[in-house]
Amino acid sequence: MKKYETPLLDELEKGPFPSFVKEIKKAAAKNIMANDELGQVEYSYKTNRVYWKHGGIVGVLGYGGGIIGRYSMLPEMFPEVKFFHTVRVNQPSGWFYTTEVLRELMDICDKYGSGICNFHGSTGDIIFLGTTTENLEPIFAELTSHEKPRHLRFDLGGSGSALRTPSACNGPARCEWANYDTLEACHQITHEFQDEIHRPAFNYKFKFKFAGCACDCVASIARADCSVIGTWKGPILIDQDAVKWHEKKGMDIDREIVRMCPTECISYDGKELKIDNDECNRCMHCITRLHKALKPSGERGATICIGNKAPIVIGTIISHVIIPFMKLEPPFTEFKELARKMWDWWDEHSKPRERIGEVIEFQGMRSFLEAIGVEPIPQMIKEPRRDPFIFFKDEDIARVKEVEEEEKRTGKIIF
Amino acid sequence: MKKYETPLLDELEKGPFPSFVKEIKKAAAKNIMANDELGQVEYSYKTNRVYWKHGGIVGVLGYGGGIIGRYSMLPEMFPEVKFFHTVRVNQPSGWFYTTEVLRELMDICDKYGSGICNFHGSTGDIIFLGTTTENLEPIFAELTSHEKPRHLRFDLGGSGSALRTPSACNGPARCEWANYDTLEACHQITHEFQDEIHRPAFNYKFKFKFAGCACDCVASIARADCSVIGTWKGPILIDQDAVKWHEKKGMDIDREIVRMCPTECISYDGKELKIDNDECNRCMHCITRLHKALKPSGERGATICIGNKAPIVIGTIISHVIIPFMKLEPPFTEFKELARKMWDWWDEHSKPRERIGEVIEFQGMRSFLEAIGVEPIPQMIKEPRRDPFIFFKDEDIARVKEVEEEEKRTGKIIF
Amino acid sequence: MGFYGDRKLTAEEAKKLRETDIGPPYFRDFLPPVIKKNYGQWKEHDILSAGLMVHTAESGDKIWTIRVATPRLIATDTVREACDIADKYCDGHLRWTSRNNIEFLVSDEKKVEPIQKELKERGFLMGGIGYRISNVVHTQGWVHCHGAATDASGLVKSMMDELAEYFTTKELPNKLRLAVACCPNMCGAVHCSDIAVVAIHTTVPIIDHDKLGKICEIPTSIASCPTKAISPYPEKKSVKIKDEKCMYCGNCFTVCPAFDPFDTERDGCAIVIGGKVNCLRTNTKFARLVVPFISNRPPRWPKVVAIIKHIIELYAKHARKHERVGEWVDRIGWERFFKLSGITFTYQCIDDFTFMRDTFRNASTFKW
Amino acid sequence: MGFYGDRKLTAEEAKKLRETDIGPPYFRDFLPPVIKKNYGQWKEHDILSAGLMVHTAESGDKIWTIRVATPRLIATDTVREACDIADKYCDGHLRWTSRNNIEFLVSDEKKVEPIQKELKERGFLMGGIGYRISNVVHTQGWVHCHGAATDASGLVKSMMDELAEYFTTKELPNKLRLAVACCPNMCGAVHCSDIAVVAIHTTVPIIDHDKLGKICEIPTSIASCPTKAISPYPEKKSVKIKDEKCMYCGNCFTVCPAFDPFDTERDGCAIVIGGKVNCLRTNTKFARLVVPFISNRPPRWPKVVAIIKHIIELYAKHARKHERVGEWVDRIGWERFFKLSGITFTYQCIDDFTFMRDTFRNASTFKW
Ligand code: SRM
Ligand code: SRM
Ligand code: SRM
Ligand code: SRM
Ligand code: SF4
Ligand code: SF4
Ligand code: SF4
Ligand code: SF4
Ligand code: SF4
Ligand code: SF4
Ligand code: SF4
Ligand code: SF4
Repeated sequence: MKKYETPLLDELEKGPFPSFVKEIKKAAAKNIMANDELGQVEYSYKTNRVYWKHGGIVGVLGYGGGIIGRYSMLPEMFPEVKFFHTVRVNQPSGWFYTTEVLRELMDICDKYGSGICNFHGSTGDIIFLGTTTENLEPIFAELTSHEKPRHLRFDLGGSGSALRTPSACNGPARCEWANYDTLEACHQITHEFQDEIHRPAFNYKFKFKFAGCACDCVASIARADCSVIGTWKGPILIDQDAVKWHEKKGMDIDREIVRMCPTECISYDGKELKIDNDECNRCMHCITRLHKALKPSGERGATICIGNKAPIVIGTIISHVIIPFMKLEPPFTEFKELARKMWDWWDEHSKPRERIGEVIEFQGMRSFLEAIGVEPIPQMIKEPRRDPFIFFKDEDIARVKEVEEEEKRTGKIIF
Repeated sequence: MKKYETPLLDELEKGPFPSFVKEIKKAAAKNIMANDELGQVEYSYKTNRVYWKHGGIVGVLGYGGGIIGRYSMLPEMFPEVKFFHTVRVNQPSGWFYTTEVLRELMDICDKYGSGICNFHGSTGDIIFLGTTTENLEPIFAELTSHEKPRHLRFDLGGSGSALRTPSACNGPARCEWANYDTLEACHQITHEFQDEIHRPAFNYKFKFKFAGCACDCVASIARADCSVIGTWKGPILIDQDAVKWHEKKGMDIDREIVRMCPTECISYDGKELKIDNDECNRCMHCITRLHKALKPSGERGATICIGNKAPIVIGTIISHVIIPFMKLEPPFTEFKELARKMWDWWDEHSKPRERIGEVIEFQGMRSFLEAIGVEPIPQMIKEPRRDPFIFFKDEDIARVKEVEEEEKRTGKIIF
Repeated sequence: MGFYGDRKLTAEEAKKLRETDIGPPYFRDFLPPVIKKNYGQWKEHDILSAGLMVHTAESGDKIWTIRVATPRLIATDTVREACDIADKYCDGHLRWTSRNNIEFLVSDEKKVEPIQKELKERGFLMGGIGYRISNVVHTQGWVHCHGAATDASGLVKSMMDELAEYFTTKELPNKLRLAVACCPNMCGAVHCSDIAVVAIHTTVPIIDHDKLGKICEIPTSIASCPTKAISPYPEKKSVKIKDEKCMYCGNCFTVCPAFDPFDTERDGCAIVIGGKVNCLRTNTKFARLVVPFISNRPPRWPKVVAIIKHIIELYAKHARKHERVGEWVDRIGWERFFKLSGITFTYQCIDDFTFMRDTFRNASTFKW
Repeated sequence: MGFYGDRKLTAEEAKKLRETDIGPPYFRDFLPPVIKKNYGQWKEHDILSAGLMVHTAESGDKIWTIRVATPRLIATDTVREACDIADKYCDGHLRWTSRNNIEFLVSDEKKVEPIQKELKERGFLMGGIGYRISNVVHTQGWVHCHGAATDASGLVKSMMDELAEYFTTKELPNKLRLAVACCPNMCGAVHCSDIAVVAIHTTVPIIDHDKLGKICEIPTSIASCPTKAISPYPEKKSVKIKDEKCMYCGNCFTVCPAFDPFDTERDGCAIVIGGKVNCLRTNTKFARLVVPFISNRPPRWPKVVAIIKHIIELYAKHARKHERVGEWVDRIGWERFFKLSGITFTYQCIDDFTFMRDTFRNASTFKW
């Protein structure tokens, strides 16, 4: 195996934080692809630019996604990375593993790939970093086959203009604040939409992320076209003794809690903490800080926000409220129906490479709400429109006229 | 004179608030134009629509503005308002009058017009509401002639794609908070730019408004392309006894002042009120409420904001900071130069019917700042850009490279 | 009357007499002596009642201001009446405010009571100072403008009759600024008012193709449309409007009279709230749409008036001292405002113009 | 290795064995027994140290979590090493976090100390829990993506070496989330991070006209440009770019490889700060540009690192407890941030894309 001098990358083996260079070298010690990857990355460091190129679409039979084709621009210098595709493997909900399955995954990665992975990709997948075109089918077969008794059975994740691999915070598995079963939701929804994941039929990508509460530990609002964020409807229960406990531990309840409550609905007189639950917007600040003392109660569910996307073309969008509250319980029928309705509308109104958030902007929220059968309510917006540029449908005016007729009859104004 | 039945308008003579119908009728009693105006307005009330129409441009010789041509759509029904132009008369700074000049103005309005005025138009002018084309020159002559000894000498205001009549709050004439002489500034600047007012040569209208402090009693930031808002640079002086006086009068200093200070820079321990002047943003809240106790000190001047306009075409804009601080003292040379530079840039970069605020958006603030010779500083913005869509000029990159060279030489990072 | 008495100048005379570019008269010539003397030296002011305040100079001199409402549209004789009063009590000095009120400027304390008495007797309405409703900024309406989708003066009169006690006596948490614009050109600059009415059309303009070809330029007509609803119609040497894209702003009409957006049944008023101009405490705020459409019901627009009054009463009851309407609503949240007010939330409240993105709620944190 | 040992499957075999649409495995099969038992019944948690927390269920059961950093890019053998440890102390159970850390899930209190000891000995870095810097969300960079304007892994390593003690020990006012995106596509979704690096180009792409005609569609190429800088170039059956309109986003390249935006001298990094994802206290915030361009200086990007560290130290010193970076800066104002930090304010910080209007300051109220 060729030995590359890597003076620049060697620098990055030093220092306290774990080193990706050590990882590549560890793999390179026994894998020729990893070795040429090392060489090419060093060459990038030396010359200050990237040497991967666009390439033809590659994949496995019957799927349109899950693989990112990648080719070196310098195949003469680094022949083993002439093909260096990634395989996106759909992680289990919440990224929980047993050592058994991990070992099996690693074996496949070593056998067919470069021995390097990303744990995890930014969307959530397990990424096998680098393999050749001809290895794709074998990898796929080893991942999916149920022929032999074994632990591992994985499928590919999404890529291209498809539903992308959904992901979820660890939620009820290890967190006291989950308002719905993020993991189960993520799992069942992923299974429901296998076709949408594997066979790109959308006009652009679409992402789901499931967070159990407003902490949004899976960054759903900033990274998913559909962000499902747990919330509740009842009052916050208060254990006054525990409040004292926090105070004793050094918390300045007035500064840290009362004054930081965005709705100014908490008061504390040194004895009793009170919350005006009607005015609380459930931001979770007090609950997370007084975590031994406060907890939500009552009906549980999720707020569904739509539309996030990265900056290109029209600038970053973050998801916005579409369904203020939906119960989210297996089999998640309402949610699945919503997804289908959204996609139908999106499909009908979009051009290629337009994400759903963009299309909502282009068409206006009304068209979208009408398509999914949701009435407008003020919870959907931070504030109403400011310019007097107002569209009406004839039926809107008709409704106004009806109300006005009734007002004339009754002499009472209807607001 | 024809007598119109006005059952609908008669309704509007009732009630406690002064009635415009009474005013029209008062004029109509002796003025046939006012009488037909009454008739036409009643007809509008009856039929629910307006009956004025677009018409040819009218004006006085050598001026392109100051008159709004107006014609009735129903000249058969209301012959005396077949022509019903308005004359915009440039008010004196701060709308101060003597009874003498007012009487003379009223005489002109009666003689040539309908005997109805607007005191004042939304831009600030005295408006003679309704006259005929042939009366325009005589009105103009009576307003401007200096032939006879008399008090009145007025000129027309602006209209069309011109500088519009500037206006100012009463400022130093009757207010303790004026940071510059709004009235003098308004006066001198109006006189400086007589040509720009009377002979429309811009691509669209342009408005100045002068407010003496952040209270903005002339709504400059929301109603002028160039909003000149007084401010200061020194600390807020505190008269602690007067603070007590306010407290005794019933003010809750903590709730009403301390907690309402947007920068949280006021504290009050029941004895002494303290202000951290470095963190104060000079919002004027505390000063206006503790008006006997607090006052600004130090250098005085104004913040100059640019760009306001009404919603059409691209949506409302309110003026934004361009010059955080400018001394504003007679003869206002710096300000006048700024105005000329702005207009040159605007002229060069705009199409007809594009206000300066729109053009700043189309071109980006940089082009404008460079043209007027102002360096960018953070005071101009609420927050920096959010999308990674960044323009550079070669010189910008060159400057970065220079700094980086220096850093290499000295080993010290320059932030 | 005039310098030449009743006689109208002839064109010939006018030509000889006229002068250009003289600009407005010098305001200092019109200032009362006490103001001239204490110009820029005012120390403080006290609001003595809704219609009366006194400013005290560093020198100890004082000037009393008595403020009275006007309908803005005013007959010459009414101005003369004000002049008579000002002659009697103010040595001939008076001013108008930026909101169309008259201010009588009294230098002699002894005249303060008498002038108020006389104003009252003559039926002038004193008020508007302090934490109250002042006069309504508004525009021409059916009285004079070709573009008006409603009348302005009548609306103002109807509103203020109902709200008069907030002008003359009752206090509110802070000043409350009302405005009316009679079309989306918004000469009333209502966009930063606490509560405002903006008149709107709700039908797609009808185009007179013959007229258009004759009197308007096609590119200008096309460019006038904010939503790009207008496109060429070469067959007719005119343009056409794509109905779904038109939001009836009337700008095509402003630019070219061949467009007719008027509709006696479907012109009406929208109500926007929560704007503010100044930057005290919080920055300038835009007013936001709460009621998208109310049919014109002259002479009294009862529904418009009722809704405005309702909102003001809510504000009076719920806002904290010094909070403007927009500051109050921002604190409690728009969802809470709609609940409190019972006003129906409609699709129209959801922005669908350029800045919609920043008006959508990007958070699960709202009130039920 | 694999189910078929070392032997690679043939195409034929693969075809027989493969199955489609099976979806991911059921996560419940991978959960530790104590989690299965107490699923959804957790009561509270305690953060015991930077790398250790314990969750207690209503039942009284507990699970300890030990978190360790990874470089995300990881060799199979390192995963195996983690497996060895998990076998020894966690009954074979472990998980990854949403920020690329490994979490060892210990059910037996007695094993909590020993696993930490062993992790330390093996050189794993424990930390990232609580008010600290956790791992850096980042993307492929030169390691794998064709579009990268800088490397991501190397930048992360350089940053975190310098900031490691904020991962392992030191506390900050609140969590601090870092991210790196290697091009404006922003796969790292840096737009809502406390502090992030986004790699950018600063030259207008060069177009290979022959290639473009052959492999790309002209309308798609034109549509790809956010600023409409691309227009047809019929003479060459290609397109051209209007230089002044191009802001180097590289989207034309994403859509069509005939555009080449790369420039070894002029690719580099921008720094954005003040974003946050969650809605605690304040809504989700966008990160904002503070440093527009720093030349790539591999292997350590010293200037990028120094500026980030400088900002973090300012934050540590000035922010109130529980304030995120953006909440702190919003409270003090961006003008104050630039003054405090000494960072040069440039034209580039002033927005000139769609939403500029709402970023301009509409008030005379700012700090000197
Ligand atoms: C692998 C991954 C980065 C990583 O290192 O983790 C990635 C890699 C690529 N992304 Fe991404 N994106 C990845 C997560 C994201 C995210 C973050 C997320 O999903 O949470 C975003 C921002 C969120 C969003 O979707 O808006 C993201 C926004 C983009 C975009 C911009 C999309 C847009 O609407 O503007 C592109 C450009 C495109 O679609 O052509 C893109 C395109 C790409 C391509 C396919 C490059 C291209 O031009 O074709 C990259 C392939 C690189 C490679 O060498 O494998 N990637 N991409 C992430 C997927 C791994 C996984 O499946 O787990
Ligand atoms: C393990 C993880 C979820 C997962 O399924 O992987 C997780 C776990 C917890 N989060 Fe989180 N958060 C995790 C990513 C996030 C993210 C997403 C991200 O960083 O990209 C966010 C949003 C960040 C943002 O706003 O930019 C997030 C915002 C929070 C917050 C809100 C912090 C704040 O701004 O005030 C809390 C509340 C708290 O800290 O008390 C929280 C609280 C928690 C708690 C205390 C919840 C609990 O009771 O178990 C967990 C331990 C906290 C800790 O690490 O200090 N978690 N948390 C993620 C760990 C990532 C890592 O390796 O560091
Ligand atoms: C008279 C006045 C309303 C009033 O009753 O007070 C007025 C009346 C007209 N305005 Fe105005 N505007 C008047 C102040 C304003 C203001 C407020 C201000 O200046 O403080 C604005 C909003 C601020 C601004 O300039 O942006 C204003 C924004 C407009 C617009 C929209 C301009 C834009 O940039 O979008 C138009 C449409 C146009 O320019 O074609 C307009 C057009 C008009 C026209 C000329 C109608 C037209 O389409 O040609 C109106 C003539 C009506 C008439 O019958 O006299 N008027 N106009 C105000 C001028 C009186 C004066 O000189 O004192
Ligand atoms: C006379 C006038 C100036 C003029 O040159 O004409 C004026 C005069 C004063 N204003 Fe004003 N303001 C005048 C229009 C305005 C406007 C413009 C407008 O309404 O269109 C504003 C901005 C309104 C807005 O923000 O939407 C305005 C916002 C203020 C404020 C800030 C109120 C607040 O939001 O907290 C103060 C401070 C205060 O009230 O203590 C103020 C304070 C004052 C003081 C106390 C200043 C002083 O010491 O003399 C004056 C008497 C106040 C009063 O009426 O209660 N003045 N004031 C205007 C009277 C209009 C009227 O007839 O009612
Ligand atoms: S998002 Fe909420 S439920 Fe999910 S892990 Fe974070 S804190 Fe727990
Ligand atoms: S959850 Fe948020 S809004 Fe509700 S009481 Fe707690 S801090 Fe206040
Ligand atoms: S703007 Fe300021 S200076 Fe002018 S009148 Fe109002 S309070 Fe006085
Ligand atoms: S002027 Fe405003 S910011 Fe300054 S101390 Fe007073 S209330 Fe605070
Ligand atoms: S708002 Fe419209 S209708 Fe009213 S005066 Fe202005 S242009 Fe005319
Ligand atoms: S009314 Fe406005 S939106 Fe409709 S066509 Fe005319 S300009 Fe366009
Ligand atoms: S951010 Fe850009 S360069 Fe980096 S992985 Fe994503 S597409 Fe590739
Ligand atoms: S780099 Fe971006 S802005 Fe420049 S031409 Fe390409 S797509 Fe347009």
